[in-house]
Amino acid sequence: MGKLYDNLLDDIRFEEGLNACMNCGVCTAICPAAEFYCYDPRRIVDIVQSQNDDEIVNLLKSEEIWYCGECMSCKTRCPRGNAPGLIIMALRGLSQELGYFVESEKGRQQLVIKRIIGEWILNTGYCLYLDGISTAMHPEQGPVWKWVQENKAELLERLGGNYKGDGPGILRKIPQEALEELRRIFEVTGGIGRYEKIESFSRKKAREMDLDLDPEGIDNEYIRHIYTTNNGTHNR
Amino acid sequence: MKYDGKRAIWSEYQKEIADDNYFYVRSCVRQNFFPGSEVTFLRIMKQILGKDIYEHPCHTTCSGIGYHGDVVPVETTMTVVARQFALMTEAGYKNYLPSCITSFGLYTEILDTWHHFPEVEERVRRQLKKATGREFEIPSNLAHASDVIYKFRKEIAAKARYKLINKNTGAPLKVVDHIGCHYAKMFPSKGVGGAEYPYVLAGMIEEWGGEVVDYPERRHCCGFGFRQYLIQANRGFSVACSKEKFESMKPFKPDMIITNCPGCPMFLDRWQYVINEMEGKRYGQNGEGIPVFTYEEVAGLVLGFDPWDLGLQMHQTDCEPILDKIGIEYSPEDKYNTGKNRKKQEVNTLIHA
Amino acid sequence: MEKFGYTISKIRQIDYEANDRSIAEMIMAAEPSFKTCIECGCCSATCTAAGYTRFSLREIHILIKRGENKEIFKSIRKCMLCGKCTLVCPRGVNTRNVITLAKEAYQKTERNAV
Amino acid sequence: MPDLMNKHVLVIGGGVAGLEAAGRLSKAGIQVTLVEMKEATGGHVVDWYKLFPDRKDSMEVKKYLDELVSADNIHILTGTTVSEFHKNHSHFNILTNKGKELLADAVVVATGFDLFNSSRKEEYGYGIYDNVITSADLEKMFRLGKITMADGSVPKKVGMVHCVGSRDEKVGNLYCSKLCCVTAVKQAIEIKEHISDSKVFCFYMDMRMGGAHYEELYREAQEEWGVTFIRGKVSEASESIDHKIIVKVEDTLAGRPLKMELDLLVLMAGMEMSAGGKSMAELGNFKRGENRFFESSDHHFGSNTGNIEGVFYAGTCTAPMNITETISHARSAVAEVTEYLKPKGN
Repeated sequence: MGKLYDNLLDDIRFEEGLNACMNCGVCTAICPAAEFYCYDPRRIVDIVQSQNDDEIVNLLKSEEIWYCGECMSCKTRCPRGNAPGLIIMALRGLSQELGYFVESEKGRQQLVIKRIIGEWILNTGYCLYLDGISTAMHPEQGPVWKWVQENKAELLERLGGNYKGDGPGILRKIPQEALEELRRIFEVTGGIGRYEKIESFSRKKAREMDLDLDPEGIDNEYIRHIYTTNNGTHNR
Repeated sequence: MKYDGKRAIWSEYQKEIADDNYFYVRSCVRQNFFPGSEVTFLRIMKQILGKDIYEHPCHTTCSGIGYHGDVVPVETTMTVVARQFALMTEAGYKNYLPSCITSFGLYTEILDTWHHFPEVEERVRRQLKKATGREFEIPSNLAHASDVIYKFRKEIAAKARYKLINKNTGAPLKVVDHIGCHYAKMFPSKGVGGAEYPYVLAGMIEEWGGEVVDYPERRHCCGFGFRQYLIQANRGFSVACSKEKFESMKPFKPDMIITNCPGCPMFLDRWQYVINEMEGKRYGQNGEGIPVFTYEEVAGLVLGFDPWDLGLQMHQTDCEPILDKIGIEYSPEDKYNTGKNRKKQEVNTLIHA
Repeated sequence: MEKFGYTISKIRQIDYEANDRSIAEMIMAAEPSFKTCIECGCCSATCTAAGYTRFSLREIHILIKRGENKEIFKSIRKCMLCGKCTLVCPRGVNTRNVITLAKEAYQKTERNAV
Repeated sequence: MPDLMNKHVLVIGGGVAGLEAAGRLSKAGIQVTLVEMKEATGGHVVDWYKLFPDRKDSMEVKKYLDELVSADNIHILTGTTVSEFHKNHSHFNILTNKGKELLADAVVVATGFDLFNSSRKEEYGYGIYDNVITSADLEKMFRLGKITMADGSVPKKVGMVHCVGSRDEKVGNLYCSKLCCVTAVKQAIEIKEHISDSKVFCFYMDMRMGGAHYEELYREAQEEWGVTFIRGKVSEASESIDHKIIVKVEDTLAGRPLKMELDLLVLMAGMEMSAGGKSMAELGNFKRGENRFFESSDHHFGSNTGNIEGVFYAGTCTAPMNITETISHARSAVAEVTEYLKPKGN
């Protein structure tokens, strides 16, 4: 048994998600990612269950572990009760812990998710936060969203929200004590550690790629690069 | 298609849904993109149904999008969830009611994990105590907000002002239901009607006068896929998934789409605009688009709430064609009237694009 | 693309209805043993070309039958027609001839394209 | 064998195993009572049209069995089930649903199997989509000589889904039903015989052709009938607006998902412990194994005996079997019974 396989076994989702796969392909048949990406969850499960560390390292560095959309359609159907989606989540976690994620175009994108969603969670208490969802970053949100952004305070009041207000309600200001509790939970349970790993491995990679990762936040060369780059080989 | 076959399956998936005293937990996506829906939900619960429903000001995100974006570790998310349970326990509630499907799926998954691995639950309890000093009890009932609307669909129908019926022809509207993936795909027994033929929205449609339209890609994900939408470089996948659904439902000529997941209606709404922009392709009758609604919005509409109180002005794909079809009264001038900003505004929706 | 920064992904499922299987039918008629392949992989295992490049005779059998012609034309060049595959096949499939026929079909397609 | 003439054996179940056992017991001079819950004997075999691998008409098997049980020392009680079952020392007291009391020296349990209820594989839409049928439904069409879709038209593209209710934790059946692969191949050929310009596809996980002449039949299906075999478990079926069935499967040997539109989808329903067997297990405290079939005392040399002395198992109440195996198993049960009934100490 390989060492990396042992690492995966530490992940509770791995234990829940893998029981002797028989390669029937029911997961790939229903997988939205397999429809549009060069992706085959069946093959990934088969590689993982081989327990071969070299092959697992290749996976951790690969593009393919980042194609899954975690819809979990695979779990509904597997005749052996496996959840390839959970196995993918365990692989992604390990890839970030060990720094392999920066070796793939899709993996490098984790820094954007950390810097946007990850920071919103800690700083606002929300996974998504209105002020940051710009039409520049999200042109597909369209003209109506542009209008929403321009009139957000009045609109939320008109609809009965509590934008940045005290007490309960929509998009209320989450009290500082609550945010501090959230941060302590992240410290105690390894959330902050994960964030730091994503940062430090990415910083190293940015230097290697000769892309600027300053200033902090998302307005820099490396972030713009990983947010928009698609080499076009993912669905061929 | 044989309706009785579905009925037989529905009867096998009856989940327990608490009938009062709920601890309500908000959805990040809903609050940002469909604030009117959560407001409407609470209005229905309190004013129409007279239920006790409590929202704790200190509750936060469940961290679900971070978890499924793979930047937040499972241990962290489990402990964030434990904190939400602690707030519920402290407030004296036992019936946990999330507004979000990602959250609902996450709570279901975590409770299942704790059930099978009690040592994990013990560890999370220690972590929560250490980080916040809080303790929690496991909810005695976990239901998604759409489950509750489903449960009271008949009461809503009894008080309805409109039906999902074409007022000119008297024919029921053809309604496509789209269920959030994490509602029942992971744990079919936790969803009304199970994973393959969910009944949670179909039950509402039927009760409120509409006709449920089944189509081949009904079960397909909208394409959000967390990182697949969050990163611009991946969005080609995201839009392709929704497009596949539109193409598949097209021959059935649906009048509208109803959803129970916070994000799906936003994507199904916006991607129609993008597909038109990119490929000049429009869906729906006369190319007007297929209006996409949350179940709260549809409940509000049949109850006769003002469409602009529901927040339908935030849709990119116009909802007016269906309002006209049902015969719902509304003021076109008021659409973009925000109260303070009373000047008439022009905003390019799908029809005008 | 300019406005949004991406294009709508194309589906990569095997679309059985859309695919042209006339080459498969031609090969089955000219080399009936082709029909009896059970995808055991003996041919790929013994294949010299497979030892050096990403080339799978077993997969080619399937791809021909599904009408994935572009894929086939890309890879059959790698076959050197040594015929070891035919020696080891438990069903007696003349894989060498299958590839020869596929190559002929390819040349015909090329000529028609010109 | 005069010493067996006073012995009485109860056979529970009038399918292939039960009839074969009853007939062989009677030949050994034993008094036999056979109870069958249905109004007619024959079991599942009469629901099938032609049998694999030699395409014998199932009625010939029925005829053979009927002749076998025509002797005077066999009493067949149809429409009869066991409602009480007690063992007292070396004999059994049985009460039937019709109030008849029976006394037996030994019991042969031949309660057979039930076909898996295919509507439980919800994602295949049996009972919902008009053109999804089971292997059993298809046999009925063969008997009538006409294969049709729900609207009466002739299907030109037919898919056969292997392993429906077998090898599937989702429905609680971990085992292989063993006969569905060869049934699919047999039925694929028959479809081609009926509709020569049709295309037939078998969606399989593994082709388990372990029986005399099975592999040859598989090869015939490929070589002579042009049946297409696609290795992958069908993930879901759905219905298009014109009532075609759309299946999603991974063509695992090509390593890519595949989508296909079919006129008719046939589900190869697996075998499960029968409801009758389950109720007998409760009445008689018969032990059952993890697949819910009766547990034999030994896999190799005790497949006809279980945990109750004097009770013998015959046929598919212990595991999926084909007709050849069922008949052999019933005969070996009879050998066990006669051995058991022989006066001891001689």
